[in-house]
Amino acid sequence: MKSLIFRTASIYLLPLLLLFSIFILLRGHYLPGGGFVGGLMAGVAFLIHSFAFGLKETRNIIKINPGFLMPIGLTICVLAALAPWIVSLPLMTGLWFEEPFKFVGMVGSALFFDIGVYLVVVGSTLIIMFTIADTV
Amino acid sequence: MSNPYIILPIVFHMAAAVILMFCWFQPRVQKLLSILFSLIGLGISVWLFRLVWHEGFQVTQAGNWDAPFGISFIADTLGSTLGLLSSISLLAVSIFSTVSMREERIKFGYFPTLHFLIMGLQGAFLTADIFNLYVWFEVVIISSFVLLTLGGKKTQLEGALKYVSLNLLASTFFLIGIALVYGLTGSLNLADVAIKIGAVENRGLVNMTAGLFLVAFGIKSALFPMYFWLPASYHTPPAAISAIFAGLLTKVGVYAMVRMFTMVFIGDTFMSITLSGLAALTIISGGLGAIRQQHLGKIFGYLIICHIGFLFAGLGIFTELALVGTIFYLIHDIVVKTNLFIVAGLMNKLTGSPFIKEQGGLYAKYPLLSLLFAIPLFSLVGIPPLSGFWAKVYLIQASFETREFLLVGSIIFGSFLTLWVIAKVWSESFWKDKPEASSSGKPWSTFSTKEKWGILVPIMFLSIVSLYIGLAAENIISLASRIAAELMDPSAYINSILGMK
Amino acid sequence: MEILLVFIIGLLHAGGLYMLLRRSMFKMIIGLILLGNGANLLIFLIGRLVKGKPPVIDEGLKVFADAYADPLPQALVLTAIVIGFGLQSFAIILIKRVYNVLETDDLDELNSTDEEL
Amino acid sequence: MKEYIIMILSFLGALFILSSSIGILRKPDVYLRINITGKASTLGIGLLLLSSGLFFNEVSVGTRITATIIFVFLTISIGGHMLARAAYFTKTPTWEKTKLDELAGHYDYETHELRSEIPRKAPELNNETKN
Amino acid sequence: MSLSEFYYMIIIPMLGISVILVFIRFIKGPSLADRVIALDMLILISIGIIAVYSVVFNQSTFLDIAMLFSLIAFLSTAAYAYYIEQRQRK
Amino acid sequence: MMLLIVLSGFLFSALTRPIGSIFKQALPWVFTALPVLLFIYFCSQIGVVSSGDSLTWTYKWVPSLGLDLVFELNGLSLLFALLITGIGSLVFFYSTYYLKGHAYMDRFYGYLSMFMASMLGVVLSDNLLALFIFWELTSISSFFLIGFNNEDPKSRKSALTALSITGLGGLVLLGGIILLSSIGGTYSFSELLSQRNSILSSSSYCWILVFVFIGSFTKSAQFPFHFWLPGAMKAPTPVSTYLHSATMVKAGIFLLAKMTPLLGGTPAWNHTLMIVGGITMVYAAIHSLFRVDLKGILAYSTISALGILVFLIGVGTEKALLAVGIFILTHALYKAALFLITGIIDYQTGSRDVSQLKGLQHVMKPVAIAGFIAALSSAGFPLFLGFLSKEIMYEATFKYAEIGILLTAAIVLTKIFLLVAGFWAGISPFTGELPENLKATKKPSPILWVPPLLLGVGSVLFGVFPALIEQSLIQPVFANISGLDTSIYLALWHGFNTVLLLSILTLIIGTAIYFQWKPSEGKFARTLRFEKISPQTLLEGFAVGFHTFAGVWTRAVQNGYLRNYVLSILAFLTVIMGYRFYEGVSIYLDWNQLSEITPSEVIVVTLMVISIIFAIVSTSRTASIVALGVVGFANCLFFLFYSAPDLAMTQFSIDTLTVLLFMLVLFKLPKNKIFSSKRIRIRDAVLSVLFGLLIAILTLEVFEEPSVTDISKYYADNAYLLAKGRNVVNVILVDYRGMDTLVETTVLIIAAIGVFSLIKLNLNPSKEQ
Amino acid sequence: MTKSLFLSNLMLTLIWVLATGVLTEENLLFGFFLGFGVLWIVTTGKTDRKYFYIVPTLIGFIGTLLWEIIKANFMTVKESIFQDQLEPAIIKYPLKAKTDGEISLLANIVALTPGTVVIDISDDKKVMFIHVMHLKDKESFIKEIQTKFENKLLKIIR
Ligand code: NA
Ligand code: NA
Repeated sequence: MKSLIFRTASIYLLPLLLLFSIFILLRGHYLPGGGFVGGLMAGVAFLIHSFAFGLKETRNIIKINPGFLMPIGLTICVLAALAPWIVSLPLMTGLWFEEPFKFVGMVGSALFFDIGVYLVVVGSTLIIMFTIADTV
Repeated sequence: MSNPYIILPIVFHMAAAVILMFCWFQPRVQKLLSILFSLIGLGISVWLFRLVWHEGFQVTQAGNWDAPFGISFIADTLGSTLGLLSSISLLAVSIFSTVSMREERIKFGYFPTLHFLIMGLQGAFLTADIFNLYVWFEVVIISSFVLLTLGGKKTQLEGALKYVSLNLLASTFFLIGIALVYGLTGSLNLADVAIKIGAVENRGLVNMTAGLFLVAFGIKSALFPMYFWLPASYHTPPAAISAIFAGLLTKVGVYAMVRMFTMVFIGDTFMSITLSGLAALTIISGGLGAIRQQHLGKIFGYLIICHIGFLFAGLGIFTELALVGTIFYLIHDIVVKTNLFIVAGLMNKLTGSPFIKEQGGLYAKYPLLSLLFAIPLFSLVGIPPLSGFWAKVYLIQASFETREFLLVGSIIFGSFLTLWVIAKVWSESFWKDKPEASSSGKPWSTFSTKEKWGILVPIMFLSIVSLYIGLAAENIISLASRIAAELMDPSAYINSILGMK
Repeated sequence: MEILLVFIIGLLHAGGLYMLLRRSMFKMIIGLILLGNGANLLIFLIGRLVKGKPPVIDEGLKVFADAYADPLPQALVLTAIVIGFGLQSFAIILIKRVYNVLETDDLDELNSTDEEL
Repeated sequence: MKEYIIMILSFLGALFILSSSIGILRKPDVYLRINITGKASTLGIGLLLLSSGLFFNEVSVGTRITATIIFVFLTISIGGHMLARAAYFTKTPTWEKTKLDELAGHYDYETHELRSEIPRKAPELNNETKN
Repeated sequence: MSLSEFYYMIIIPMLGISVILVFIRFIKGPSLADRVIALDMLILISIGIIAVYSVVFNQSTFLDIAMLFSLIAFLSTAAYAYYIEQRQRK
Repeated sequence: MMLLIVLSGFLFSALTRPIGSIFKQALPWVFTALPVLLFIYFCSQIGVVSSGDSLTWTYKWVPSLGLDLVFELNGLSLLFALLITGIGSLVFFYSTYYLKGHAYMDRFYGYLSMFMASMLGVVLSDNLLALFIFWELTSISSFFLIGFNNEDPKSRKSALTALSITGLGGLVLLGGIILLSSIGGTYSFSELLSQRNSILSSSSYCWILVFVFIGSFTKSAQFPFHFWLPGAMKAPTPVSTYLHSATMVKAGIFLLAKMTPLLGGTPAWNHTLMIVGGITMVYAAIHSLFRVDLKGILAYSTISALGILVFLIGVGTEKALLAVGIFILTHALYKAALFLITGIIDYQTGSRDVSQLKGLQHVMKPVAIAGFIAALSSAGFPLFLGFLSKEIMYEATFKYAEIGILLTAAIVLTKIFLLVAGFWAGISPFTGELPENLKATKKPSPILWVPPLLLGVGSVLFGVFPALIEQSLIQPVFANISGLDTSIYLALWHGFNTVLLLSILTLIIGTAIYFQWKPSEGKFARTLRFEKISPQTLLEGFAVGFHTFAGVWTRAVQNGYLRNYVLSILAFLTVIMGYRFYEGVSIYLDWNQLSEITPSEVIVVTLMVISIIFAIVSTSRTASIVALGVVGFANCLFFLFYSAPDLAMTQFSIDTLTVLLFMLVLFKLPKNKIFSSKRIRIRDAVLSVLFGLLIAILTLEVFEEPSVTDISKYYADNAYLLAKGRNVVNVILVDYRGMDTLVETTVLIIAAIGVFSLIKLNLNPSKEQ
Repeated sequence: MTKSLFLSNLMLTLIWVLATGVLTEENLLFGFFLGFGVLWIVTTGKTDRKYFYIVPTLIGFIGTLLWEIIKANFMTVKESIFQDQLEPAIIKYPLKAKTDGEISLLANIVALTPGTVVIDISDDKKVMFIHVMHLKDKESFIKEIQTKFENKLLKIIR
């Protein structure tokens, strides 16, 4: 969009919102939030950026084809879900580090799972919205 | 018996789809990988089937939470059998796809979606949780949406519109049904629900909920008067996609219906009568549709409907004998319908037209191919001793025993219409000379060797399977009988999930 | 309050289906979305209404000290919402494509695949 | 004491919001409505957020509220600009009593170029905006 | 008068009336821009409502939702502007 | 051994290709060897069977279904097996020349041997289900045989008609068999026999009869299903010979004969068969007089003969059943001969028009001799086998209770007409002056004329020396059909009595008519006037009507209008749910369970209601989209009020994205129009509101049910302790019910793929958007 | 460039700490790495970033702004309720500010102040079009903005 103000603002908004989305992601296990909402927020952040600068520019920023974010995220999810198989437990069984990490809290398979969800949601939101925005 | 690895069929196809997505820009690699994955997937399904057959039900509780708190997965005989059949269909279709699918479609996610679809089916067959079942259903329908519209041809889009809207409607009803079941029982675990729903005093509510499920699954399995999406859409996508749809999609609806109505909503006479009536109407309506069509895909599409009626006849009668018939027919139908649509695709290609009026001369030109085609065609009709025959004996017998003469009449009538339709197809497409005016097809001789094998191998593979089903009917019957017995008495299923002795 | 919510659920269903019964593709989608909303609200209602007590365990506690809202329906609705989003966006795009290719919004003109032959 | 501050702040906040809601309903054209939304609501929401911040009186809540307020201020002003711009693009008419429209003629609706001066041969004067 | 009583008796009704007023604008339109403004305003008011409810229910986590709301409100405005701009270009 | 015998035909048929490639030109001879060998085998068993034994051979195929392959060689089956293989040998042999050089010779023999095997299966099976299987196989293989000249549309149509009728009959028969077994508890015929009484007294007996009759009548071309048979004459003549003189059409007769001891002997059985058989024989006999096409004459006379057989089974007396046994043999012999002769004439002269064919004895003496014999046997001249059978027939009817006279009259009349028809087919073409155009006719090859001559020899031989077959063949057949041990006695001379008088009368009147009555196109054309009311026309009319109905039905159901689809689904659901509601939902409302209503909630509810209505009625697309956004937004406020912050966040983001998508996508669409009339809108509204009401009530009542929350409680109790999370909703999402989430992310991925491909991939040939 | 990125990173760290509300060295470190990651994601390499010069001064400027904003709000209240005489206009405002940052900031400030909305800025960044609710006199209005905001702002920033 050819709006100077908007463009200038988006430059600052993008990192801020991404940060916020990670925040939402990490605290999901303790407070409202989680992979979904976090992922959606990240998606929205990139979307706003793309409104300001156009899709090409935003794609450059993301560096990785958002299409590949989806399988990557899903892989993380699946690995997190299947990790218990190593110790002959049913899938999705929670595996946790004994001690909590600072500011992240307890780290376990569920967290990785949520991260996977985050990536998938970012990827698919971007694919859907970008594809559409492309045709407008 | 507890076994954490029984969800391997699900996870494997998910992994397969993920890997295929990473190969997004390499159609050739995707083709090879898809065949490879389908083979391995078949191996896994065989493993699971054998495991269940020899050692009984296999259960795993996701997250290691005891049922009914977590999501339970169970491989029972029905589930593992259907899983095996899906793998068989997938193998055939993925081989067929490598030669029949246009490169563009492969570049736009055909194979990953295909494997996602199978993953969804496997999930639906293995899960023992109603809401999880819903989620698997959604995977199945969204994949089918994608496959159906892949390429975006005019007819595809038009068909998809009806397909999508009615299937979404069904999903909504399903979801509402789940909510009500949760409200009534406070549980989502199928086994737990089966136990708790009996305690609900306000039976009217249970019955109304059953009505919602009937319609939700009725739409998905193309029951009269809810099948409209099927004739509108099944003939529109490429043959490989139609084939997998024809083999599996409506069947998963049937599966869900069988599960719900043998475990949760049992002892409901009104529903049994309704199902019988709908089955009869479905058979007749599908048959009537089939005899009117000229488009090969639509003919077979209506026949799917007709035969869905057979499946539901057994459920409506609801005796063990009847369920044997239903299960046998289900097994037969998956294999044969898949094959049939592959064959239809090839016939279309060879003659250059999907309309039987414009087809012709196949027999004169390709006698051996025609004989190969005859196997699925006449298996469908159920010319004894081919696979379609056996189940009908059970169904007719069961309907006689419960004195549902309307069903006997419709089964006989439906069989007759099928026979007539297939004979007409044979007479038009194979016997008749090719009309001069019609567009010419692609002669077989111009196919490359790779293409020839890519087409023949799946057809032969499925034909052999269906011949096996027909000629070794004894084995299939014993399988179907075991499944039917398990369905009639779900206590084993319930106990293994809830971990009771 | 539940009565009002039930009324809205009924209205959402009625409205959604009414829209599905129209001839316009666009209205069809609106109908589906309304229906989806209705279903979600229904699940939510079935889980009972509890005011201002989110199912989040307070800092420092190990279990809930007092009443809390049923978390399971919430999780179900969440899943349903996300799935609904996937399906609805697909449906919306489908409509766009149909319109681009066939140049009509009138569903009555889109019946060639149903015709005999 | 704290309670009264909270009450006053939140009352003012609600009042501002209410007034801008009245404004949005009563103003005669879209630009005025945009104008009014941007003003009152920002402070209204800011005050409401501030009052709840006071209520909780925690650092973490305070920081988040500060962030939200800044964000709201920022987005509302940018949003107002974008809405107004979009409205002008779609040739949404201005109120008939608008005194002056110096923007007329500066936009090139084809290329979306906004010139600082009206070109000599203006291809199309934005006459509709006056009606 | 306790704080929550004050909120229930005065603040929430005020915000409620605001919602209604804005909603009337939303219904009336007449232009799309008007509706978007109204929607925007609705979201803003609901941020206020969230702030109020967070106090009433003593749930500070609600304030994060407020943050998300403002973000999304901005998104919708931006999208609308983007949409208008792209449409004009066609 | 027996399995091999039955299967050998299938085996040969399956191996057609390899045999063809190994033996090439000699393929027909290889195939011909098969029936010959089988015939020899069956002949060798005559002795065993006539001694009263029956050979059985069992293979358990599908035991759980009670389907065993039990092949039993008894009197009845032996007679048929001999006919099938014997006439089969001749036909196979005959075809080696008749179809010489035909492109699809291999196919032909493949079908033929498959057919032969199926027929053997039918007659040898003791298990009724197995019998049905072979029965259907005869239908299918005959479909291929009748449609052998598949380039000819008429041929295809006949094949289809034949298959339709016999196929439908077959399926009905299956119903009968299954019903029979569900009463008797077994498919084994011999075991069923022992339960005759319980079957006869069963309430389903009538239905069994109906089913079995329809099966037999369709197969044996009984009135009113007979018309497929003349149509089936489109097949090559050897096929007609085989299928329609000796084998397939006789399968129905075989079945009736086989069933007689089990189901027969009741008035329902006897009367139905007498009436249907009687009508068929007279009707078809009259028809045969009006045909000019040799094959047409033969077809109708065959139908008539089949009618006689059915009629006789219906008469059901000892004599009658004996007559059945003999007449099956007689008819097979002479009719096969006549068909073969017709084939020769057709092959040599290219014509089958009796009004044109004359004096052929000058060019084909042996054929003429065979023709004479066949015609005379058909007429029942003394010293021919036909005489024997006719005598017994007359005797049987004449002695039948009160209506004996009537029955006798009918059969005499039939016999007279059949005599004429037989003469026209077997004698007329050979007598008289050879017309100019036929002078050039070549002498047929011995391969062609030996088979009919052999058949003729048979007719004469058995006619002169009935003792040859009396004990060895006919006695066991009789025993099987009647279930009696009575000895039979075949004699050439029964002394002067009424029957002989009738016999002579038949011959005289028949011969007289033959000389007076000349079939011609004109007469044939005149019969066409009655076509309007013929069963064929009626049934075909019915079929057309049915087809039309199917069209009307299908168009009505699958009408192409999505709204109608939704409407019927919705109506169905509403009816189902409404009925169940009416049937028994106890309604109660406990106000204590409900929470109080606060003003702010009322505002949100109002907001929601208005936006829903606005989204529905608004004519502006964008307005309804944004209204939709408000609906979602209000929804989100509910979530917020009622303790679901996670939901509020998700719903809000997703709702906005959806609205966004809508906006970006749909601006190209034309303005909302109201398409439907007011009446329709009201109808839809009423239905929707009704459904909404049902859902609302259902929801409220389910809500009023005591809530069971032990699962939620478990979740809450263990969320922090075991799953290490405080936000229980999130713990459910990533742990307790993590599978849901995993799958749901997959849904998103697939949707993204779908959206991507839908937008980017366009294979429409015409124009890019 | 490196320096500015580093500063940005620090800024993000600060914001993180503010957001989480925990001020310890571990959280600072964690925030720093998080910020680093985010910056890595968002930098394309050619974006000119000077915002960290502006941000601290901006915070000082906010004080003066707040007053204007409060004024604006009370004005709105009065206006909405008593419906004053409106004299709306769109005027062309010549910019002294040059850089994107300056212009954007100014625009935002103008937007927050009484009765004004920025409609757009010309492509050559010379003029800004402002919608004014009560225009008494165009020249004095421009003057007011310049003296009240633009000059001060530029002074702070430059
Ligand atoms: Na299907
Ligand atoms: Na979820």
